[in-house]
Amino acid sequence: MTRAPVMREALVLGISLLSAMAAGSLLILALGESPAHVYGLLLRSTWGDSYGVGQVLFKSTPLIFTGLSVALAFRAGLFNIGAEGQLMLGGLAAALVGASLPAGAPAALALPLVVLAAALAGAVWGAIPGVLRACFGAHEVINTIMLNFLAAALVLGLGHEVFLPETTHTALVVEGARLPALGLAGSAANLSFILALVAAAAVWFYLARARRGFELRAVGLSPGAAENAGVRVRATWVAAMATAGALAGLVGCNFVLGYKHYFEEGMGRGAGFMGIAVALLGRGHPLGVVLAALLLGTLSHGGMAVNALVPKELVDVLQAVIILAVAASSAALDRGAGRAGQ
Amino acid sequence: MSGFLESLVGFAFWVQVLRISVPYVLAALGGATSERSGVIDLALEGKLLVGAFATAWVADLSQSPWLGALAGAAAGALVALLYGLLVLRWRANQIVVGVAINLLAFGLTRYLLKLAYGSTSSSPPTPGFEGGLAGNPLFWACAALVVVWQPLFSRTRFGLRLRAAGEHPQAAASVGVVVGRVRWAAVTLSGVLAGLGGAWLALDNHGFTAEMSGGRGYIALAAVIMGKWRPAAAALACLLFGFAETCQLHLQAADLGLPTEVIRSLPYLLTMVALAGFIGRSRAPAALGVPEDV
Amino acid sequence: MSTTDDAVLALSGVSRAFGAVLANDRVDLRVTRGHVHALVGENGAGKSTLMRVAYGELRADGGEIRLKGELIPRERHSPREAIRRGVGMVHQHFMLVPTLSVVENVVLGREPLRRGLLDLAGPAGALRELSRRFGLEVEPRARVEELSVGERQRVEILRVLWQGCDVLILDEPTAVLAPAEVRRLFGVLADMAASGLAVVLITHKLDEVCALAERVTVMRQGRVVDELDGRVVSAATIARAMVGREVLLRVERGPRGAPPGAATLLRVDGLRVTRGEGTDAVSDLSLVVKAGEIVGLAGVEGNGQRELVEALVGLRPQAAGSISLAGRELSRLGVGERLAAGLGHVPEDRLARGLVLDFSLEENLALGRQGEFCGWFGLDRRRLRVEAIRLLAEGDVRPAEPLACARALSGGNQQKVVMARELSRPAARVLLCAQPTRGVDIGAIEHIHRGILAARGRGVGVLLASADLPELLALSDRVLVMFKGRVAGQLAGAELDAPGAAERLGELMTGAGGAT
Amino acid sequence: GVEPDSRCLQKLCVGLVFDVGGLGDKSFNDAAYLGLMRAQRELGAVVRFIEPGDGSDRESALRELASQGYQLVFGVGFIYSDDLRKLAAEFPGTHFAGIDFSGAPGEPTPPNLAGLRFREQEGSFLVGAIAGLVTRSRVVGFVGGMQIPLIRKFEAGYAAGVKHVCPDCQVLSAYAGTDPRAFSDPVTGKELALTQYGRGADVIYHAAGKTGGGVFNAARSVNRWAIGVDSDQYREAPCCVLTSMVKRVDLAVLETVRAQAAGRFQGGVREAGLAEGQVGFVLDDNNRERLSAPVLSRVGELERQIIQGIIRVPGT
Ligand SMILES: Nc1ncnc2c1ncn2[C@@H]1O[C@H](COP(=O)(O)OP(=O)(O)OP(=O)(O)O)[C@@H](O)[C@H]1O
Ligand SMILES: Nc1ncnc2c1ncn2[C@@H]1O[C@H](COP(=O)(O)OP(=O)(O)OP(=O)(O)O)[C@@H](O)[C@H]1O
Ligand SMILES: [Mg+2]
Ligand SMILES: [Mg+2]
Repeated sequence: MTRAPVMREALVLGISLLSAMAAGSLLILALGESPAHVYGLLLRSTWGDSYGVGQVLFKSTPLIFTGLSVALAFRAGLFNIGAEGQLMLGGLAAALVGASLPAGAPAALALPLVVLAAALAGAVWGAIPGVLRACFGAHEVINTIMLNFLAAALVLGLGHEVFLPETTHTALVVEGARLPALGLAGSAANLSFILALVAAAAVWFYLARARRGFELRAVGLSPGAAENAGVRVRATWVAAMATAGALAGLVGCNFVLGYKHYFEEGMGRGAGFMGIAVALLGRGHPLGVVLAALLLGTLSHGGMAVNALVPKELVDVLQAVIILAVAASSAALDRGAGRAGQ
Repeated sequence: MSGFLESLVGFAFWVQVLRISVPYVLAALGGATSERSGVIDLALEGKLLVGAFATAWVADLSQSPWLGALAGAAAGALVALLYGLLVLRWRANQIVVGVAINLLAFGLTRYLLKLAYGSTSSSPPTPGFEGGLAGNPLFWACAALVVVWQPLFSRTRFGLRLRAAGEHPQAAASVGVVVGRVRWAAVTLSGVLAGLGGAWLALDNHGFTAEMSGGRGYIALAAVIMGKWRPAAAALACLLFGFAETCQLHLQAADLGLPTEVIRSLPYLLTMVALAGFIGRSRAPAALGVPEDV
Repeated sequence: MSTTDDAVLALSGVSRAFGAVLANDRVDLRVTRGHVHALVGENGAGKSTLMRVAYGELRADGGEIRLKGELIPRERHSPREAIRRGVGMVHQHFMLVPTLSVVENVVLGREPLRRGLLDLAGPAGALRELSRRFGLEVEPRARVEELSVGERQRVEILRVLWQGCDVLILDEPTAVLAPAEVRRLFGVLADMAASGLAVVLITHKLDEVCALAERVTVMRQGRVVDELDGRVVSAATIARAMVGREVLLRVERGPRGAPPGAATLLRVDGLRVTRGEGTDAVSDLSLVVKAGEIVGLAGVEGNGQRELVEALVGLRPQAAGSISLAGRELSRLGVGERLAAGLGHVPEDRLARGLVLDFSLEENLALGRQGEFCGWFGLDRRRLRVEAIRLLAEGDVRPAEPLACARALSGGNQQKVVMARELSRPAARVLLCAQPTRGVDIGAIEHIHRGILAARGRGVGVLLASADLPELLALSDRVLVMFKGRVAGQLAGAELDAPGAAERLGELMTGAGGAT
Repeated sequence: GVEPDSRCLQKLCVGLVFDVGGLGDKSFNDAAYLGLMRAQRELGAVVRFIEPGDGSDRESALRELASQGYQLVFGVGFIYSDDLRKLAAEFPGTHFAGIDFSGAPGEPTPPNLAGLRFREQEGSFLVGAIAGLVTRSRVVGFVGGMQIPLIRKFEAGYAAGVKHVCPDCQVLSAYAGTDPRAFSDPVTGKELALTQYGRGADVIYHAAGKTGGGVFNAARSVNRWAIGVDSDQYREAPCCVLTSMVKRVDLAVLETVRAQAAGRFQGGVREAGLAEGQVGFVLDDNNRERLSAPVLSRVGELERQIIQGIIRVPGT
């Protein structure tokens, strides 16, 4: 996955974008609009000014985290369909801890605490399917999906206790627990984006250089050989799922710590599933994940800008088409490379 | 609580269990078929949704529930065709494509709803089958399918090849079974069955509502796994889910003072507990998710 | 119908490439009725590919395939077509669906129907009949996953017989069989050839070739390099033709027996290992391995050798007993800790246990030693590269390319990578070696044997489990025979050099040795 | 980038951002849409609508409209409250209005922000009273969508209405789920309603969005009463809709645009209920014979008492 030549990756991306644009054009034409106009508007409203750029970064941040989460689990041979639930609980935990701190808590103390809370809550939720897999051989795909449902119920159940009256959000976190905005023309982009980049770098180091990362990759490719090499396979599964959960939990930073300063029911919904797309689009490589997240972030913010011309369902369709196209073209090209490269 | 126990012995309660279970059962039979042939079937949710939309649309146009159900099955098959093209022909990752197809179905049905009816929420009321459960041909079709599906696996040529394709495709191929063809058939069957499940949703509800599948495809897949990939057992697991859901409905009405969130979560908890062991470790078809190799 | 050709299977100019690898390069082969035709060559020479092309499983890139004189268009060829025309194939890796019954496996692809449903009763009867006739006992209703390797082999052959065939291709059928089973199989093959079938036999065991085959085709690097007459040719001649140089079929070794005063390294006492269902795979087993000693472990497959080795490494839990290495108790330790304590393990299943096929060679060489290459800034890639290059050269791995993907190597070279890694562990004091040369060509075998003996020379204790009796006799200082989970007997020192030692081992393996 | 819309220099430009359900929900969002379209027709306003993709789009959608020079911008749904506050401070020259704005009446807000609230509980109280008067079995039902404070408001008003006229009536209530899917699951809605009918309920009120479609289906199949919500839902099940609790979002929108056009836009949180004629229940030719004269007179009296403040309807 990682050593594949850049050219091939570019080709995959090109094919996918073209097919998504073609499908999109058909749908746009069906509505009687001009594809060129819509795409032009989409680009101008995203990368055309600093506010647009900021919004793209803001939208990409959760996708980087969930993309990394899915990619990391995937390297351990596990499918994390549960980022959706993990990020909800991460956000809620960050908000609750952040709101319960004393008002004057210094940032140096408060920030690490809330970020840790987000990661920890996600990690716990992620570790559950890991443990079920390790101890009972229960498949993590179904379990993570079930845990998404359960997380929604849990958030709402807790919500009755902790949401402010007449709202579906919690109290504000204290000043010290807030992440500053990046200052891009009032956009919502905040320091979480930098945090996401740091996370991507850390994941890269972990996978490419760290001993545990080496072991994790071995487990993902061949549990039998890894076990024979003294790697504790089950522990690695649990650790991988917990780490993936922690990464997803960090999504809370973007919304709770960097933007609204409270947790709101529905926060980050959809980012978990998009994370699968991001990981795939980014070919499991942290740098690829960042780029893919930026692409989908662009689509997500741009979709709103062109909403006057086309309904928002169109963006959902386009995203799905991109994923399908990437999945198909990367598989086809991998196969081609597999044949030629031996 | 006593009210709840009363309803438990009532006839209506069990009719409700059956009615709730029908779409699960149809989807699960499809899922079992696809998965036994070695193809993961996360796209059940999308097939249910598209099937439901097509059913409502055609039933509305033709004013015939029969044609609607037919269209639902055909639409399910169409989605399966796309799925097959991606994962069988082009060997794309089955889990990723499954999730993406669900996203696609979600967006596309809303988009089409808007095109056809100018609404993102629901279609106008459409005809359905009348006369309750006993008069519903889809229910009887579902019951009949449950009966014949197990022997289809164990006693027919197709079933034998299906199992071989899912366990050891190279072995099947080496004796002349065209694994690709078997998997195409299985995937298409799954599309038809899940499409019928969607038809049930639309007809029973007399119309299509955006996102009306409501996660039922995922539950059906969980039932397949709980049933250890055997159709009869999977159908039984669906009934269990139907039972849990019915209990949940009645428990809410009985007002136990339990938070609804807890009651609502019963089926999901049940799935996890079941997967974790009380059904024993279930072994997936060995080649599940592995693309056929030349 | 111009041909006077009596070849039932004739390939001419067949080529097949995998990417850049030309697995078959304009190969000609003629197989005639009534003979056993051997196909030999190093690992990766292209034998399996050639036969899979003939069987229609792989499409040739060029050349002609004729069955019974009739030209089969390349693009129309398929296993179905081959079976229809009387070609049967027993694959190198069993092609049986483990969860299906024997009879289901046999009929798969050509299922007889009765009233639209599968008819299994008819074929089951036919199988019983065939079993009796050819002496291939197996229960048609049993599930294949419950069968022993030998029985599975029989199922494969029964299937071909049930289908009815004129050409029978067997790809390394004896690699996993015990000597008695091999003898019985060869008896069947000889009968079949005598009754007019053509039999193609791929094998690495050259004495088998000499015993059975009338014609020998030698392949090297995708080409046919020689055609020999099996009735007169010697194993050494075949080996030379295969490898292109002289091969020592027997390695030099010092006198048998552990060096005097050698310390006991591995001590196993009262070990009990259970299978999943609770039956004992190993019961109350004790043994010792001393420094500089090679202890052979013989036994028919399924008598607990595999479980014993796995339990020693820690891959399988032990139910009772103790394992100690140089006085240190290992029972409670995990695999990683046992490796660190000085165990090395060459696993029987190199594809599933020995290698991560999608890792590069250098990463594979670091497996189990990952801790050694990790510093403050993570994996030290440069040091790893240097070490890998050294090990690949020492291990005679081809290609000696640290970044090559392990999957791309031939079986023999994959095994050399595993050997190189296990022999290179700085702390290794005892090497557990399971089936180190199974399916490996003679060139590689020579190298692997040298490696094992060199380790012995350095004072490493070796436990060598092998189904290949000549190998055990050649290398071991002592041979233990396992039967039903226990040590049924042992041969040591001069006993191993005595004529008839192999027969004696064979008796012990079947439980006829009168264990003491 | 966002360029100002040149039309807004001469004409009245009004923008509106929908709640997540989006346009075509046959309820709340559609009502707002109708109100604004009427404003376009009657007042010649330039209008623009945006459907946000997810929660974090809300603010940027409002911002987009404001920075294009729209003079009046609506956010539909309580969920917009915080975003509106923030943008009102950031764009002091633009007027904002929030439907279902959260915050107490009279609570200080920027002068360019109007919070429009409805006392749904008052309308719910009345339909509750109707249910309590119509029921023969003395069991009535309530089906909610997702269990959030807003929906509880409906439930509380309804239950109070029932109890007020029929203290020993039993109110069964149930929710369809715990995530937003609960507003679009008619299958579960139908089963919930059938369960309540099965336990003897003969009137069911729903506040469940699209899930309510299932309630009407259930009503049809057992031929009992159902009560619609937000807009007149008679046509969902002509056999069985007793009445609907209506909430005139369209009127609220239209009136705010009128005020803007006339230059008398006023900030601050306002609540409209029965007194203002912005909530109520449907009484027309379709259902007149379903509500007997004694029922109507009793309900009319209750309505007066609520308007006069004699009855205080609980909101939770
Ligand atoms: N959308 C609709 N438009 C017009 N009439 C309808 C509609 N839906 C149902 N009906 C009529 O209402 C009656 C009962 O409907 P329905 O089919 O739901 O009953 P059912 O099948 O007995 O109930 P169920 O399947 O829920 O047990 C039927 O006579 C049917 O014709
Ligand atoms: N499916 C495949 N994809 C890529 N390369 C392959 C494939 N099958 C075989 N090869 C390559 O083709 C060459 C010939 O392989 P083949 O299996 O025919 O050798 P063989 O003579 O049977 O060896 P062995 O004695 O190890 O069985 C080898 O280099 C092998 O790596
Ligand atoms: Mg009906
Ligand atoms: Mg071979």
